[in-house]
Amino acid sequence: MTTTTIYGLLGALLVGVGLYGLIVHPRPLRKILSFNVLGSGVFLLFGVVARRGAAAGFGGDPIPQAFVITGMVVAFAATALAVALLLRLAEVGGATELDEPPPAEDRAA
Amino acid sequence: MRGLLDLWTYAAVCAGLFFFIAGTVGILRLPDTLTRLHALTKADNLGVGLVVLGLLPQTADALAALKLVAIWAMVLLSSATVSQLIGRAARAEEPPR
Amino acid sequence: MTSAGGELLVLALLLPVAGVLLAFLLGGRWAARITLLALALGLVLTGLLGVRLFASAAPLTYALGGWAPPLGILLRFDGLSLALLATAMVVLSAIALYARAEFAVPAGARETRASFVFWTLLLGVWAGLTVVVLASDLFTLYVALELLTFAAVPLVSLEGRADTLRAALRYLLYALAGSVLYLVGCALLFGAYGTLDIGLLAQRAQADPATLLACALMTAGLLAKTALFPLHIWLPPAHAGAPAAASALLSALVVKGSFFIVLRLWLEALPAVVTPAAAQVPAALGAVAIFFGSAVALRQARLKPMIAYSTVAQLGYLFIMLPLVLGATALGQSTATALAGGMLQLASHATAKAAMFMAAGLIYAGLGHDRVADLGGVARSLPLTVWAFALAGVALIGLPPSGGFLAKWLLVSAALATGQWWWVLALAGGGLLTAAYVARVLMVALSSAGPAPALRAPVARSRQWVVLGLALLSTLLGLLAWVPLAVVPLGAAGAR
Amino acid sequence: MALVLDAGMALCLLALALFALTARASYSAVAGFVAYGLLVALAWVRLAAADVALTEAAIGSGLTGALLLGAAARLRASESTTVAWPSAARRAAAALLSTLVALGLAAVVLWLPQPAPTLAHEAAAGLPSTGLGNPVTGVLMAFRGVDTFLEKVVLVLAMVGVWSLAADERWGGRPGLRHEADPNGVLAFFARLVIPLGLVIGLYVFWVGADHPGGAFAGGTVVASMWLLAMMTRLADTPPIERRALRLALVVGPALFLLVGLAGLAFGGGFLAYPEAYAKPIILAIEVAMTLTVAVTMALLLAGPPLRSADGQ
Repeated sequence: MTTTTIYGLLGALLVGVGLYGLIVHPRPLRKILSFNVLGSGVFLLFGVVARRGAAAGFGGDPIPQAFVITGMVVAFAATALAVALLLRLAEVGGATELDEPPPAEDRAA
Repeated sequence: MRGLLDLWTYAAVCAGLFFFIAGTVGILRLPDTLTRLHALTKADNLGVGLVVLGLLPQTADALAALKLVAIWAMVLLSSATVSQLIGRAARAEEPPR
Repeated sequence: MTSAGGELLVLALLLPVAGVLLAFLLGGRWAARITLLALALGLVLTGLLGVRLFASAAPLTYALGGWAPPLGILLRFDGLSLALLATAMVVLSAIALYARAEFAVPAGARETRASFVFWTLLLGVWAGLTVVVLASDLFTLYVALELLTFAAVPLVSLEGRADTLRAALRYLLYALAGSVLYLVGCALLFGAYGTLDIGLLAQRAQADPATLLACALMTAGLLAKTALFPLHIWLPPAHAGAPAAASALLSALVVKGSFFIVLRLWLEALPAVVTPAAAQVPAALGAVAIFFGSAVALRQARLKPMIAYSTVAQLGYLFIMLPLVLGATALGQSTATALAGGMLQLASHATAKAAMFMAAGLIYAGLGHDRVADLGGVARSLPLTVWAFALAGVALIGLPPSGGFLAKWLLVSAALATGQWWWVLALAGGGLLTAAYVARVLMVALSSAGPAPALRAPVARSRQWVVLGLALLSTLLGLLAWVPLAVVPLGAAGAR
Repeated sequence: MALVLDAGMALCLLALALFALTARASYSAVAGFVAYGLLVALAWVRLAAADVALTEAAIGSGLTGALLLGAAARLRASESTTVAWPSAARRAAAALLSTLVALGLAAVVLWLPQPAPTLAHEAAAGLPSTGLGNPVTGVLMAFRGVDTFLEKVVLVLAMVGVWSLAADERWGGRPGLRHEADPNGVLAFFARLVIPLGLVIGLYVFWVGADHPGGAFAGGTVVASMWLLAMMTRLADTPPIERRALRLALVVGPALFLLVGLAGLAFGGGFLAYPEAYAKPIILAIEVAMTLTVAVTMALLLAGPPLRSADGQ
C-alpha cells in the first residue's frame, strides 16, 4: 500500500459515489453537486497517474497535472452554467425537479 | 538548542491541537449557535496561533516565518469577521434566551 | 511532423475561434456580419484544404508550437476530417442564411439577447467541430467536446420557456456525465501508455484491463452525448424546443461531433483493442434506435418533435458502420465501402435534417403552429417549403438519387461483403418506417381538400429558397457517388 | 505513519462526499462539499501537485462552493420538502452500475504498469527553451498551449450561456442581484482591509507561477474573489454586460494568445512557437492577459445573468 494506491482507490470510489448521485438524486442542485464529486474523483485518478510518473526531479508528471487544471476550470464553468439554468428555471417555472418528460406531443414547438 | 526548539514545537503544536479538538467537541455538543460560535473562535484563534508559534522555529528563513505569521493574522481577521456576521444572523433568527 | 500545407490547418482552427472572440467583443449587428464573413472565408479554406489533401494523398499535419507528440499536440486532417468539415461548412452556411432574418437586431436596438447568443454560439459550434476534425489528441478532443456542449446547451433554452430550460438542464447534465466518463478513460489511457496522441496510442495500445475499461467508459460517455438509444431521452425535448435554426444546428451537426470521436477512438486509436464482436453492441443499439425512434416519430402530433425523434432513429444508422468497418479490417478487405457509406449517411442526414427542421420552422412561422393534423393544404400556401420538406424526406428515406440511398447501398454492400447480413434488415426496415412518417406529413400537407390555410405572417421567399437549396443538395448527394469513395479513404484508418 | 494519515484523510473525504450527497437539506450538503473541497486540496499536496492544490482550493472548493451556497440559499424557499426518488429498481440498477465502475477503476489502479510511463523527462528537456521553471506552466502555456487557448474559448461560451438566461428586457444590464450588505458593517470593514492584500496575493500567485507553483488560473481566481467581495459589500457593482471594456477584458486572454500564435505563423516560427530569446516575456505577457480574463470571467460566471438594467435598477 502506497500513497498513490490509497488516493487511486479513493478516486475510484468517489467516481462511483458521484455517478450514483448524478443518476439517482431527484434534485438538480444535488445532481450538480454529485457531478463535482464525480469530477474530483476523476481528477484524483489523473493525480495518481501524475504522481506515479514522478521523474526528472519533478514530483509528478506535469502533463496530467495540467490536464487537471484545465479540467477544473471547465468543471467550474459547467457548474456555473448549470446553476444559472436551475435558478432561471426556478424563477420562470417554479418547480425545479427534472421529472420524467411529459409525452412529447404536449410540448411546444 | 535544536532539541529545545523541537521540544517547544511539540509542546505548542500539541497544545494547539488540544484547542482544535476542544473547539470541535464544542461545536458538536453545545446547544445553540452563539455558544457554538464561542467554541469555534477559541479553536481558530488559540489553535492556529499555537500551531504557528510552534512551527516558527522550524522555518528555513525569515521569509517563511513571516508567511506563517501572515497566515495567522489572516485567519484571525477572517474568523473575527465571520463570527461577527454569523452572530448577527443568529441573533436575528433565534433571540437570546 | 508538419506536412506541406499544414499552416492551412492552423488557419482553419483559428478562423471560427477568432469569429467567436470578435462577435463577442463587438456584439450587436456585428455578430451576424462577422459570422457570415467568417463562413464565406471558411468555405474557401475548406476548399483549399480539400485540394491540398487530394494533391498530397496523405493526411495534412501540423505540430503546434513545433512540439511533436507525445509532449506536444499534432493537428491532423484526413479524408474523414474533410467529410465532416465540408458537411459542417455547407450546413452552417445554409443555417446562417436562413437565420439572418430571424436573428437580426431590430431597428432601434443596439443589441438583443437572442441575436447575440445565437450568432456567438453558432460560431462556437463551428469552432468545436473544427477542433473535433483537426485534433489527434484525446484530451484536445475532450476540450472540443466541451466547446460543443457549451455552445449547444444555451441554444436549447434560447426562447427561455420553462420547458426548454428544463430540457437544456437535462441535456447539460447528460453531456457533463458523458464528458466526465470520457475523461476517466483519458486518465486510464495516460496511466497505461503515457500519451493521449491517437497515432502513438494506435502503436502502443493492447487489450489489457486499463485499456478495455477506458474504451468502455469513453464510449459510454460519447454515446450519451450522441444520444444513442437508450441514452437518447434528453434529445427530443431539447431539439424540439429550440428555435428551428438552433434545432437544425443541434440535430444536424452537434451530435455528429461526439460520433466522430467514437470513430477516431474505435477505428484509429484502439483498433488493436476493439473487435468486430464488440462493435455489434453499439450497432445493435443503433438498430434498436432506428426502429424505436421511427416508431415514436410516427406517433408525434407535432412536426418538430417528430423530426427530433427521426434524429434518434437516423443516428442509429451511423453506428452500424462500426462493425462493418471492423469486420472488413478483420477479413483483410478494404474498409473504404463501409467508411464511405457511414460518412455519406452522416453528410446526408446533416443536410436533410437541417433542411427539414428549417422547413418546419417556416411552416410554424407561417401558420403559427406545427400540428401535423392541421397542416391540410399547406403545400398550396408554402409550396417551396413543402417541396423542401419532401426532398429532405426522400434523402432520409434513402430513395435514389439521394445521398441517403447511396449511403445505405454502400452499407448494405459492406454488410454482405463481411457476412453480417442482419444489418441489412435494420437498414431496409428503417427506410420503410421513415417513409411512413414522412408520407404521413406529406399526405396532409398536399391534400387538396378545403381552402389553403391563410398565412398568419408572410414567409420570405429567400428563406424558403435557402431551405430548398439545402434539401436539393441532400437529394442530389447520391449523384456525387465518386466523392465519398475518393475522399474518405484518404489517410483514413490504418493509413497512419 | 504517513500512510495512516493518507488513509485517514481518504476516509474523511469519502465520508464528506457521502454526506454531501445524502444530507437532507441542500444547504448543509453544500457546506459539506466546501469542507470536502478543502480536504481534496490537501490530498493534492500529498500527491506532490502544488499547482493543482492551489487551483482546487481556489476554484474547486472556493468559487464552486460560493456558487452552490448562493444557489442553495436562493432555492431554499422554492424547494419542496418531499421529492420523488426514482423507483427501487432504478436505484438498484444505478447502484450496480456505479459499483461496477468504481470496482473496475479500483482494479485498474492496482493493475497500472510499473514503471509508470511518464513525460516528465520530455517536459524537463523542453522546459529550458521556454525560459520557465515551473513544468506545469510550461505544459499549459507552451507544450499544450492550444488546450489552454481553447479552454479559454470554452469560458467565453460559458459566459454567453450564463448571460443567455437573462430576461430579454434586462439584456445589456448588470449581472446579479443588488446586495443588501451594510456599507459600514463588519463585512465592509473586512473587505476594505483584505481586498488590497488579496489583490497583491493574487498577482503574486500569478507572478511566481513562471517558476514555482501558482499561475494565471489560481492567481486570477484570487483576484476574482476579491472583486466578488467588493460586490458583496457594495464597494463595487457588477458592470453592465453591454460595456465594451468589459467584453474586451473577457476575451483579451485568448485574443492575445491567438495574435501571438498568428505572429509566430507569419514570422516563420510556427503557430504558438515562441522565439527562444523572447519566450519568457511573451509567455508572461499572455499570462497577464489570461489572469485578467480568468479573474473577470470567474467573477461574472458566479454573478450570473443580468438581472438589473444598466443604471442599477
